[in-house]
Amino acid sequence: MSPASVLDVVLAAAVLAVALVAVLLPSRRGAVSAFLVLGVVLAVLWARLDAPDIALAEAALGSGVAGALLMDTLTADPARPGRRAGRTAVVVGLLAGAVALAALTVVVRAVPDEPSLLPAAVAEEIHGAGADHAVTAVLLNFRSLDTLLEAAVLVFAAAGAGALVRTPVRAPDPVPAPVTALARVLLPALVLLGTWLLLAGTSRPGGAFQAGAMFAGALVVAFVAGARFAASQGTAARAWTVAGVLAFVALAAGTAMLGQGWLVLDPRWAGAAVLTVETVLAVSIGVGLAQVFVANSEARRVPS
Amino acid sequence: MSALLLPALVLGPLAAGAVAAVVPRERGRVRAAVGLTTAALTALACAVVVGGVATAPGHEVRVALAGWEPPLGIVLRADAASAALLVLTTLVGVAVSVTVAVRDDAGGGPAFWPLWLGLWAALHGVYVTQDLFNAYVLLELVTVGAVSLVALGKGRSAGPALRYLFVAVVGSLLFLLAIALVYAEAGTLDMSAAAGRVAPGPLLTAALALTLVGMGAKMALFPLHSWLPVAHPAAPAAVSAVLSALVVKAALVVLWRFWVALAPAAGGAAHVLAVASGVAGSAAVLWGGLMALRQRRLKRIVAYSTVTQVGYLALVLPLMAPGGEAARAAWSGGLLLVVAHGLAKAAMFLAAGVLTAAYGSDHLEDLRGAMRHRPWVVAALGVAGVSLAGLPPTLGFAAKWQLLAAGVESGQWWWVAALLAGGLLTVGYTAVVLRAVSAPADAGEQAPEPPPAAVPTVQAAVPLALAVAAVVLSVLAGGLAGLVADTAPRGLA
Amino acid sequence: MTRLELLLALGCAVLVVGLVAHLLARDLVRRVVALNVASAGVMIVLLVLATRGTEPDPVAQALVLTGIVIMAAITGLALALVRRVEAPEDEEAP
Amino acid sequence: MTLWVLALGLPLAVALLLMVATLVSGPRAGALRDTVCRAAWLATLPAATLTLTGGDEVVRLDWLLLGVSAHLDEVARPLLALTVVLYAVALAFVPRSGARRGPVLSGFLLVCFAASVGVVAAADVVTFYLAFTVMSFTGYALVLHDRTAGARRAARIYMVMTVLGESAVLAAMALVTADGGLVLADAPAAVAASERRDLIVALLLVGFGVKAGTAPLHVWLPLAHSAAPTPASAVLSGVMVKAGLVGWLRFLPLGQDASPGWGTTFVLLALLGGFLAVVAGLLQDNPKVILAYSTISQMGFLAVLVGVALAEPGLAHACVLAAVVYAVHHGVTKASLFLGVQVWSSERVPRWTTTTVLAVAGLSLAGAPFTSGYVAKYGAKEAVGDATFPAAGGAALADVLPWFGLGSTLLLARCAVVLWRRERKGEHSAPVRDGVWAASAVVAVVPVAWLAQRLDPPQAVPGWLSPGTLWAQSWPVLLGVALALAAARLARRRELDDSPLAHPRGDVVPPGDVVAVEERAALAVGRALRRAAARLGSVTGRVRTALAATPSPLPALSAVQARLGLWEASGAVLLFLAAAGLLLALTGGSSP
Amino acid sequence: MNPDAQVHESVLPVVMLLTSLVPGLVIFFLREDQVRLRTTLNMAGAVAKVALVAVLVPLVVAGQVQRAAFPWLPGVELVLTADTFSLFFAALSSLLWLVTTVYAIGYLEGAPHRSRFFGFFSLCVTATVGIALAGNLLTFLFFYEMLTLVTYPLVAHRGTRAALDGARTYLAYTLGGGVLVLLGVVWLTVLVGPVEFTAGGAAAVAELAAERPGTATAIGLVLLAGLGVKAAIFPLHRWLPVAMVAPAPVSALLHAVAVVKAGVYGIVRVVHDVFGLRVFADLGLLHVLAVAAGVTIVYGSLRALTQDDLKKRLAYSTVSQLSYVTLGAALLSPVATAGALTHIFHQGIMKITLFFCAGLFAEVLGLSKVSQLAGVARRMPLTAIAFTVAAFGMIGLPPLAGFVSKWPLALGGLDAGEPWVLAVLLTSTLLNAAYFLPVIHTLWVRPPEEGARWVTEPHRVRSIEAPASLLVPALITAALTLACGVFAGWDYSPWQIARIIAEGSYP
Repeated sequence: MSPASVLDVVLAAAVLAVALVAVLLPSRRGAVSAFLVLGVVLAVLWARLDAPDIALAEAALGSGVAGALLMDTLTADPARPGRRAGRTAVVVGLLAGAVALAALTVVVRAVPDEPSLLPAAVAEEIHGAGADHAVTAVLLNFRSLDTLLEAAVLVFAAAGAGALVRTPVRAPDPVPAPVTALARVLLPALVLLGTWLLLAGTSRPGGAFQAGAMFAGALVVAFVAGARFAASQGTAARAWTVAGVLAFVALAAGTAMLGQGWLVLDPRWAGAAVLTVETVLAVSIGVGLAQVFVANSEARRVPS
Repeated sequence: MSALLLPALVLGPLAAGAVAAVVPRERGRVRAAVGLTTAALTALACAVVVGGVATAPGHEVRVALAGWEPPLGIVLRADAASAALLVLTTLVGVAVSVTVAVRDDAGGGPAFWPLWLGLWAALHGVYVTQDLFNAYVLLELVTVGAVSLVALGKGRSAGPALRYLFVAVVGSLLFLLAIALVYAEAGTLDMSAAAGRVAPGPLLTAALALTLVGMGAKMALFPLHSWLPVAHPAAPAAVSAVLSALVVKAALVVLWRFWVALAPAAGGAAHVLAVASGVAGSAAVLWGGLMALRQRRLKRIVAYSTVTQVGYLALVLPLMAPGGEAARAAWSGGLLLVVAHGLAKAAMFLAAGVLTAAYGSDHLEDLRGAMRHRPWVVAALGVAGVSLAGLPPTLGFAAKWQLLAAGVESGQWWWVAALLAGGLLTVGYTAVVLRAVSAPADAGEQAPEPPPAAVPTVQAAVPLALAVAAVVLSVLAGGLAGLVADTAPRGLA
Repeated sequence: MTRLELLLALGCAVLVVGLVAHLLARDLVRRVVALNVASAGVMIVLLVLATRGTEPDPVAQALVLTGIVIMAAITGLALALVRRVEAPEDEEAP
Repeated sequence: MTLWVLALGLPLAVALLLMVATLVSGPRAGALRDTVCRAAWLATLPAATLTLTGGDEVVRLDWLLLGVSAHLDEVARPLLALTVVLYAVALAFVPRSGARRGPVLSGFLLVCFAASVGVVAAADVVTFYLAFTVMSFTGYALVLHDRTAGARRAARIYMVMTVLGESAVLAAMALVTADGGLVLADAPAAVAASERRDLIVALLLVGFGVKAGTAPLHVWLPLAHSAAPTPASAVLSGVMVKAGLVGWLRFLPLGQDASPGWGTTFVLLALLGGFLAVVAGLLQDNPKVILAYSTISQMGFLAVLVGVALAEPGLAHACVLAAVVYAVHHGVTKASLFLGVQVWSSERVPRWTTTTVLAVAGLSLAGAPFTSGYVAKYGAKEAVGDATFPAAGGAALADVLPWFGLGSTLLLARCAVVLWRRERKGEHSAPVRDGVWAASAVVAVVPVAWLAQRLDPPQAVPGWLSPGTLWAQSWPVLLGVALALAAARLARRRELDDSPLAHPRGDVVPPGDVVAVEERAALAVGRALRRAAARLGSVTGRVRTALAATPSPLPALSAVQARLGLWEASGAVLLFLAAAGLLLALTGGSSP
Repeated sequence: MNPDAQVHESVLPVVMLLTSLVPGLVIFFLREDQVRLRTTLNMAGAVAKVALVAVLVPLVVAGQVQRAAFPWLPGVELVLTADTFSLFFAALSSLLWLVTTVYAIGYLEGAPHRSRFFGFFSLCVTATVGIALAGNLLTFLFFYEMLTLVTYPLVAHRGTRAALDGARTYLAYTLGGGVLVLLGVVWLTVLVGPVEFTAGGAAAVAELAAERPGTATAIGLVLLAGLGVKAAIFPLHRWLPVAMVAPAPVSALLHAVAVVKAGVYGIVRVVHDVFGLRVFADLGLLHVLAVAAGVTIVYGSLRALTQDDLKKRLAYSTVSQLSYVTLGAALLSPVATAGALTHIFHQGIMKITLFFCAGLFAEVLGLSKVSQLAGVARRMPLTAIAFTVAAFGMIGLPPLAGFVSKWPLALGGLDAGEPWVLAVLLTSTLLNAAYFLPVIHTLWVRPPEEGARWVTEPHRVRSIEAPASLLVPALITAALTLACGVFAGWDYSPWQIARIIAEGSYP
């Protein structure tokens, strides 16, 4: 196993430092901005670990959507002072954390350095899996149930967040001109980038989630720029959020009834199936994330 | 046929939940209709699957999703244990669905249905999945569903929901780390496949420890239980029933599956962890019981009762350790207890919900006279209490009998003492409740006036139906226990 | 100290830091941030495991991708809940 | 067999009829009650035919209780005869005895009659104990009949003494049965052979002593007999007291190996009782109390015979038969004396006829020649033979016995004096019944003598005219009469008018003499028992309150829970557990 | 169970249970005003059960044992067998249930919550008959704990604060006992497998006692302690007097027949049909039990002396009388065993008569204290007679049932070489007399106090002194007391059947 190169050490140190800063800064604003920096550094780390898909997802989702959500919360007033826990609890927690970390690092040293069985297995079966890019094949064929459930998590998170909204949603009051101008530029770019990512997924890093994040970004920008349709609160919006999961389940049911079994993608039309599911999934993820963002911001609005 | 239906158990309710989410909030009736039809269909499917499990040769129904066998693909496998849990989930699920359909503020508004159906699908998934990461994703789906449902509760339910979310996610992260460690060593994510590829060592022990702590946090095992008595009472009536009866069991099932698959290979360390779980369980039994005695609010008493019963369930790990006859008895006892507790606790929380709706508050002082005006609801509370205490003729007694037999067989007297003490404490706080609701009509006091709000009769009858199910099912205990016993795990010897 | 051990240690460190901060923080938003940090830590561990072979293990990467999406969803829900906890005026609303 | 069922069943049936009649109020019931009461004595007829015609085989009724068996042997038949006669006469006397609620009295008398027949004729322990207990408890009802304050006190004392006696008898019965004495015939042998012999004999002495009025246990007798209506006291003295004797004869190891120790105790108590009773009796002024004391002294005489039987196995059989004869004699005479008191005070029978009948009865009791007493005492003296007291040296019993005669003569004189002073308010009288009473008193000597001859071996019967025996029997009577006359003249002197000794009014020595002391002792024991029980209750109460007062751990628990419930605290706990688990992974992981 | 009996698989035992279970469950759903339906259901159930017993007794005495078994958990099953001893106790329960139902219907005329009362009342008898018919330890435990549950609402029926406190103490004690029995039964079943009741003791248990005497003794002690609570043995008896807050029919049936007899029946079953007398004696437990019973006998009678409340006095008397049975069961002699078994029956009918009369005095004249009973016999002669007959029976006077069971106990004590038993019985008889005779004395002899309300208030014009439905049961059981005593020799009398059963324990 190659020794740790200087770059690795520096990168590791950077990640750790930014993480520490993110959690130790007392103010919310500081913590959130440190978190955004951490997102960037992490994307670099993922690239270093030659995981391009993850880098993209991190950039789009990890720092993108999550960052947007967090930034949005900054406008709210600071937290109410709750009952201070005793100092002993914090001290005990820190000590226990330190011990746990030490123990964990020793335990982790016992990790065997040879690869697991799965990469070889995937390599063998990739040819008929409907997608050349291994990660997409795993996501949408070999472990398709995970992806389906993951989409479901998003759907129900959106439903949950939506349920919390009390006031009827309406577009924000008049938006300053530069914002709309910027939006007019950004929107087509984001949409174009999303579709490209989606299509590239079959052969190169990319895929439904990264594309979905792009579309979510587009929608958020449109919402901020005052576009009513972007509020994505209507029945149509909810239909789109759910479309991904429903399409996947329809596919599964179809393969169960007609094909050889649940989610069994016949090599002949596996590629087409994967692509269609990915597109629907991407759009629904986009709308879903946008819904969560809007629900968050609306929850803050004071009913006039 | 049952093999075909198994994935439908997971995907069916999921799709229905999605559909319910689309239906606009104003059209509550349509959402309820979707919910009820799904409940009916799921019940049928469960029956077929459970029948399949009972008749199948190895008492198991196995489906490799997407046609890929492990280590590549994900396998859904329903064995006797899953059958028991499916039975429980169906009964409680149908009861809760009926209750909310009849009176929608018991579920906290129209948003109940999509979240509940999603949660229901996730629960089915957790019972049948064989894949570690798949279990993680399902647990997250359960958490999202449950937290959102808690947040629907009236009054200050957002705080407890948030706290529950944080605890659950922390637990899941620890479990994810454990999965990573197991994957690092075994190279596969399928539990039964991984069992053969792990060796006693720091990695496996760390994984076991992390899972125990993670799942302990999610199922509110004693030192980590503080969130439950805050979260469950805050939820709407039907939701707290689902939480205590089913959601707590999801984490438990994952822990048991993980333990049964990987603990035997871990050698001595697993024993130490099992004993730790036993100690935590016994402490939970005593702590939960004593705290329940002190509460002056009905829902908090029932919540602390859940802490007690989770303590019982944690005792199954050490009881299974010695293996052989004791392990078989412990395993079947544990599963019977899961079913018995599920039914009884759902009955208790639904009954508490009815009383709270009728009297406007769940303070024991305000419920004086409920015995006279709502006898059947109080009867449900009583019968559920008896089943929780493990007294005959209920299913709880059969479960307690098996656990005691396991304890005595393997000579672990501490857990036997905890089991017995727990039973007494349970009767203790049930008696406190029964005494509070039956107005002692001494000469001085005037007869208690009837409750202000009317409650639909169906909603009042559901708790009693569940409580009676807990009694009637004791007749089936034999079949269930026999089915479960012969698929019991070999011990940790 | 091989590259694998270093990066695994890094992952563990980030996880523990995130967890400790999350469990001890008073402010709700800082808790959400800490939770995300912790999740990132686990993702590091998983991805490092993926790099053990000649070419990266796609399954591990798929797991991490799923993890990230789930964490995003949970963060969204968490922040919505935080908003409700901290918005006192509609606390009293039914 | 049917005769037995009839003999016992009929009286019980009539008694039940009377009870039901008294419960049902209404004129018709009243009339029925009176007629039945008047004809009540007919219920004794089956028993009479039984005594005459009954064979001496053992009759068994297995379905009754634990298996009832009866048998008429040489001891049973004469006493059965005595029982039948006395109860018949007593029942006849009830309708006009002036006692209120007559029918209830005759009802209880009938039950008592059935029980007495049972006691006498029982052939196994269970039947004996059944009859003995029923007799004792109906005796309580008889004593209590008049419901006056005195009657209630007498009844209470009677009940306490009876219950104590009962438990002693129960213990004895159990011990005897355990040692194989279920069938009475072989009870004495079983008792002799058992290793708990002395305990059994002691229990028998106490148990049956209470009933037979032996010395320290006699206190209830004077009170009961005087409190009970006259027909009841006649039966009490005549028959029920003999139950104690029957008990001794059946169970004591007479004729087995000698037990001089017990023999001497019996005789000592008998003599003590016999003579002290006379002293106490003289100081009374109620004729029934005096007669009661005379019964105590006569029972002392019988106890002497039993004592001798115990001490000398050789003489045992003779003594037993002598005791039976004496018992019959005493029964008839004492009953007629008691009934005489009723006849004297409430019957219209002319004064001189009652005095002559009473005089004959008195003389017979004292043992004057040509009376049943003469036959019985002579028989007893012969039976005692040369037994001496105390066993080794000391005076021969034969010449101690006559002194009993002296005692009873003095008592009877005292009774005559007291009776004479009572005025007579005779309103009503039933000629036939008075005739029977008179006949029984006067003619008693014939059946007694006939009985003495028929026994095998026949008992020595005194030559009626031989001067030697005449003098030997009559000197105590003559001496007694002389002393009585002297005392009477002395008492008439002026200065002794108000001396309590000369004209006792029963206050120097109250009836039942030592009972006052025993009563106080019993009350003290009762109070002590209640105090002990109360203290026991309070001690357990205090222990319980102490236990309940222990501070419950709950408030402390909920305080800890509150602190532990904070987010940071539960977070710290979670971190601590995770750290502990991981440390375990490092250290314990390696062990197999 | 006599060893040579042929066993028939039959449904009769189950029908025995259903005759009270089904009416019970139906009655729960009846409205308060459906009095006639409820009464007919109650009476039908009671009569059916007595009829069934009457059918079964000759069969069983002839040696055929009816058995019904249901699989419950792997390796353990619920067994109902109707052998002689179980029939004996079932006969007692069903007979007295019939009588008490009549009494309860009269007693609760117009009272609230009657459907709830009679529902639990029938369930209680189902549990008692279940205990009687239990074929193995597990089934016995099953119904033993069920009895506790169904009797709690009966004791707390009145709903007053005192009733609830009494019921709570009752629940605490009996459940504590239940837990101990559960532990004992599980421990034994795990070590030896399911234990069937067999005459002379189960062979497997004998082996266990031989190999591991320590464990066998521990199990024995735990079982005895658990059963001792319901059998009101000395330190564990406190719930009985406290549970007297229950209405009269409940105290009559529960604390004279069902609950307390379940404990004593359990002890006899455990000592005779599980361990076997010989084994129990070798373990030294027999002596412990005998001494405990002896102490309870004296203690119960002593405490009864000081109780002025009539029902409390009767309760302490029950505590003492119950231990006669335990004492008899703990003596190594067939006579003592027969005496003990007979006393189960006789004490039941005598004590229930006393409770009926206490209920009558309370219901008709409102008197509950012994001191208030002066001269009551004039006003209520029949009740007084019934009370007197039962009281004399309790003291053990011959013609009555009490003597028929106390006499063999005394003989058994001597036969088993334990003379102190005779002393205990005598002291207890004396104490019985000391606390019963004064009551009879007060009833019959003492003139009523001038101020007594019932004297001044005009005697309501009614043919008999109390409502027939209250008086007739009391008279029936009093007559039974007399009959059981007088006709003790009859083939099917309790004494004869007890002797047949007792022989079974000495193979």
